[in-house]
Amino acid sequence: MSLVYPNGVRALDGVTLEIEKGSFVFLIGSSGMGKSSLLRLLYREKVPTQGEVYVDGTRVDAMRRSKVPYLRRNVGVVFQDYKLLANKTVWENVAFALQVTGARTHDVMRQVPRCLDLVGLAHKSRMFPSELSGGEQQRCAIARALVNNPKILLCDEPTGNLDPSTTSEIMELLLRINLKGTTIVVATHNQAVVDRMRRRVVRLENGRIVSDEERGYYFLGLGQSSVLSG
Amino acid sequence: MSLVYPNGVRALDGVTLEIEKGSFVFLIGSSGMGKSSLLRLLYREKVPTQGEVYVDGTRVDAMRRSKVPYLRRNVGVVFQDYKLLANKTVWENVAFALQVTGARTHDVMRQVPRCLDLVGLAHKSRMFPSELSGGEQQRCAIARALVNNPKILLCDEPTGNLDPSTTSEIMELLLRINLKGTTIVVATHNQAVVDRMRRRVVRLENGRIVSDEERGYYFLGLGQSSVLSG
Amino acid sequence: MDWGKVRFFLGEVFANFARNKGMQLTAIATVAVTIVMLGSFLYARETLGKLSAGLLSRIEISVFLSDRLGDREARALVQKIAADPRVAGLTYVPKSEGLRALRERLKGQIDTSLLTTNPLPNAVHVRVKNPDEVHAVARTIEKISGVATVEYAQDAVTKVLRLTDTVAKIGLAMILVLVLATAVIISNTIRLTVFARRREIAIMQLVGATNGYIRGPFLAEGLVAGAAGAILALAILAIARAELLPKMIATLSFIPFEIARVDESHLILELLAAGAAVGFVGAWFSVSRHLRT
Amino acid sequence: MDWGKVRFFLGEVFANFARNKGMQLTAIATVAVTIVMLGSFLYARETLGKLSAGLLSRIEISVFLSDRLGDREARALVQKIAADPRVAGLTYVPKSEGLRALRERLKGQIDTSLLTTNPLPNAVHVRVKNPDEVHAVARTIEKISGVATVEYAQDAVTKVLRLTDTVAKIGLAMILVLVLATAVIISNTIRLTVFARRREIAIMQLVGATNGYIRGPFLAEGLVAGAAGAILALAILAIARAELLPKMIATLSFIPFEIARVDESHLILELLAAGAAVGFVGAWFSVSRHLRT
Ligand SMILES: Nc1ncnc2c1ncn2[C@@H]1O[C@H](COP(=O)(O)OP(=O)(O)OP(=O)(O)O)[C@@H](O)[C@H]1O
Ligand SMILES: Nc1ncnc2c1ncn2[C@@H]1O[C@H](COP(=O)(O)OP(=O)(O)OP(=O)(O)O)[C@@H](O)[C@H]1O
Ligand SMILES: [Mg+2]
Ligand SMILES: [Mg+2]
Repeated sequence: MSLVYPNGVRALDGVTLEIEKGSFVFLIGSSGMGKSSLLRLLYREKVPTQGEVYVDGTRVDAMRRSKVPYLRRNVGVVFQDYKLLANKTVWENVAFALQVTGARTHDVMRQVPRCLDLVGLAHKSRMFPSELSGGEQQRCAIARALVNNPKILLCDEPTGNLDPSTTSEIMELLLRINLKGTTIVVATHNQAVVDRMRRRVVRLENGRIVSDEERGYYFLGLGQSSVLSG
Repeated sequence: MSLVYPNGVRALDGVTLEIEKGSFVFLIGSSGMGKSSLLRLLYREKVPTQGEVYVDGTRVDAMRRSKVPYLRRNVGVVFQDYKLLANKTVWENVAFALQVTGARTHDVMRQVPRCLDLVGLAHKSRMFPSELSGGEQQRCAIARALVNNPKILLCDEPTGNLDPSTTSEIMELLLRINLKGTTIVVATHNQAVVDRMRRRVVRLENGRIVSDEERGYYFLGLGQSSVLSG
Repeated sequence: MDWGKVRFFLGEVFANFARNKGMQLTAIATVAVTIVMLGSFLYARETLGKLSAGLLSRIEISVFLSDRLGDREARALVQKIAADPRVAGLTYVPKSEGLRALRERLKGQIDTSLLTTNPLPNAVHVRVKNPDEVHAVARTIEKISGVATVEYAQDAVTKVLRLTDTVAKIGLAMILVLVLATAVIISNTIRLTVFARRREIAIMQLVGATNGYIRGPFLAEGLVAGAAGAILALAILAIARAELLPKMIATLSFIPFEIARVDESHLILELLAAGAAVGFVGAWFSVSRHLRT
Repeated sequence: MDWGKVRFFLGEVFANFARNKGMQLTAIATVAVTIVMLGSFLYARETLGKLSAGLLSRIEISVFLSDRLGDREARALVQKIAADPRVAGLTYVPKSEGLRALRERLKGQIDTSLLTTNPLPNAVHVRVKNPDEVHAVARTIEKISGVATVEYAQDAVTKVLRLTDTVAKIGLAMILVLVLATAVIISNTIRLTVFARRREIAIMQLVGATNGYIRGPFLAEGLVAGAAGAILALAILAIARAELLPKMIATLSFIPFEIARVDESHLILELLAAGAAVGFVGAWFSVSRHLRT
């Protein structure tokens, strides 16, 4: 499938990709190569200009508008720019994703603190996003994506503002969630993370898939990177 | 000096730090430890609740409000959340930082393309921030911070959304600028960058400086990190 | 029923309000000002209507009885006229009294001592309930046997009626303009408050909220802002009325001021409902516009 | 002078406008509606003022001359009255003509053949320019030798004057309310548009823009939005006037309609200036509020 933005940018160009249920996939490629754009197709923020997108057996691009919210409830997304609601506290931001599904208040009261705890933000639950550091906002976004136990989790650069040890914790968390059966797609630039996890790595370049390895590294065919030891 | 946010969070607690003219300093520490807060004091987004801040010989915290813009023109800042003007194109965003200084149109027309070129965004100069990828927005923010040749450059996580090779390029760019005499402070989580550059590293933990090494690594006393090879 | 959800919804509305205080208060102030304007105009119009009705009700039909009628017959005729349901009241002026009045009227203009015989007939001065019916009543009375002539300011009545009618039409037109303006202003204001929060709406959509779910709090807020503005406006109007009305009545004491009887309860309800409804509908359309993209 | 900067500034204003089209058009519409309201009210008030002045100018003072005056002396006296600058016009009615008129008036009421001698004096009916001066003119004329009595609807004049006065006061009060409301609405609208862009303002500050520099484009936009709204409003008013006025004049043809002579050019300028000024001042305050933090 392809995606051409209204301003004529060809963000994705003839991409064909199949992601198995329950798998863990890294999406890499340098800046502006189409990683976020690819993810956007999956939760239908964008519709491909050409081609078809299937998620969980449903054709997403031809979906009726009124069905879209239900798709999105099954797809947790950690946005690259967080997209937190500025008018809601951390707690409310996370709770919101659960409340929209019609969850019972009882469940909300139990799930939200659990998720905040997982990302280490429990003590900041009453703060507004503007009162958080960059990394804390990012973790809040992660908690929100997790809270309703989605079948699919899309993470767009989920650790860009996190220190290495918090990054490890988050990646371990994702691994645990993946083991419980959630499909996870992570778009990232973090070489260390990719290299350590050794999972499927899909590499995008100018909107095309240039490689797709089952147990890949960040740099093609390298164990430890050349940049690091430059 | 200390900084207590109105909601009672003690972001900085008795920090004393001197940065020499023309030096290159990394500010590290895990998420929420006070790196951004420290930088905010330097361009007077915040005023310390206690203590004094001097920049270039001027006492910043006691500065008259009307003088603040002139301080900020000498201090280029790459914000952690970019802070691009959504209503202006890339070109206009970068040009704005120059125009506010009263620069002549002639200079604007020369400087802006040069800076966009340096960060590799020249071909996107007519796009709006919302039409850029995360990394492109970040590079736009860097270009804006550079454009008026500030004496001091504060970069808050300037490479969080950039791939390793673009990161190297940006760091090299910063190095070149530093060699021309600009003081540079970079707050970052990027272990590879810190370890490769071997510059002064100031480590913050819970608002306090816990170490300050002249040629430091990201992890105390380690050449290559333990996390990487986990 | 999950009361937690209800509490959550109300909490949502309340929190949004508190967290956008400046904006919401601005919106409420605008609504209030608009409704004060509309309200004071409606009030002025109603008052003027009553006023002109009061002035018109003073128009009299002078009925002159035939000289052949005896006193008894004359009184019977008066009874008959009084029985007409359109007649508000009448005064019987026997010829002797009429002469006295005429003398009074002409004093200084003519030498009244020259009026030695009484040239006047017996007369009845009739007031009608509804000024529109003056013509009709006059024509009915004319046909009663024993009535010699019927006189009234035919021309003046026609003119005044036409004037009142035109003024009423202009008033109605102005009110339509005002109501329309109120609606536009309030809904534009709400639209601007929604516009300032368009990013929020987009995020809510991305997190899986249905359009209905997103709309809810905005509609409630629009409703509350509209209603709050209206209540504020009504309070201002009530105070203004309490302050100004006595002064006005004092100044215009010679006019049959039925101002106190303007029925306000329905006006209050209407303005309140209008404020709330426009806020609600304005919010609906504004949010929908942002939901579509 | 760096023309690039001027171009930049104008480009800035224009681009901001284009990129916030929805919001700016909403603001302009609100301004337009508000000013249409204000304008039509001002117009209605001015028209009513002229109307009541027209009606009042028909009030006459009847001056009855002493019977001792000869025809020549009477005419001299008339000249004297006419020379008074406050007098708009007068009619001389010799006693013979007066009797004819009286006979006409009393026909049907009294047997006019009984009026054999002429009881009437020579009379002059005087119209004054300014109804306020009726009393004063009457008193002046009274003192002229040769004048027997002066009569006019003293009571009516007082009442009507008091009524006009009150109505004018109410009108003025309403206009003050409206002007205030217009100012509040327009500035609130501008405030909301600024509020929607508060993040931008904060960023500009962080990048080193002085407050004046940030304010510039916002002020220009406020000015343009206010002026554009006012122009739109004036166009609507002009169309409405062209459409409705002829109809109204036709209906009210019996009234001395001086409506056509309402001087509009100053009204237009005032409304335009008011719109632009309020937009400007509103933008000033709203931006300043955000600049302080
Ligand atoms: N909304 C948009 N409208 C137009 N062009 C867009 C839009 N979003 C992204 N693009 C363009 O599409 C291309 C791919 O963008 P995308 O966000 O997918 O990159 P990315 O791989 O996520 O990059 P990064 O690592 O920097 O986040 C870029 O060239 C970008 O400029
Ligand atoms: N505006 C604010 N109001 C209140 N508290 C704040 C505000 N900004 C930051 N904080 C708090 O101050 C502490 C330090 O924040 P700071 O942004 O300096 O962290 P940081 O070191 O930059 O972290 P990160 O690496 O995640 O960006 C955090 O606990 C944060 O929650
Ligand atoms: Mg991206
Ligand atoms: Mg930070």
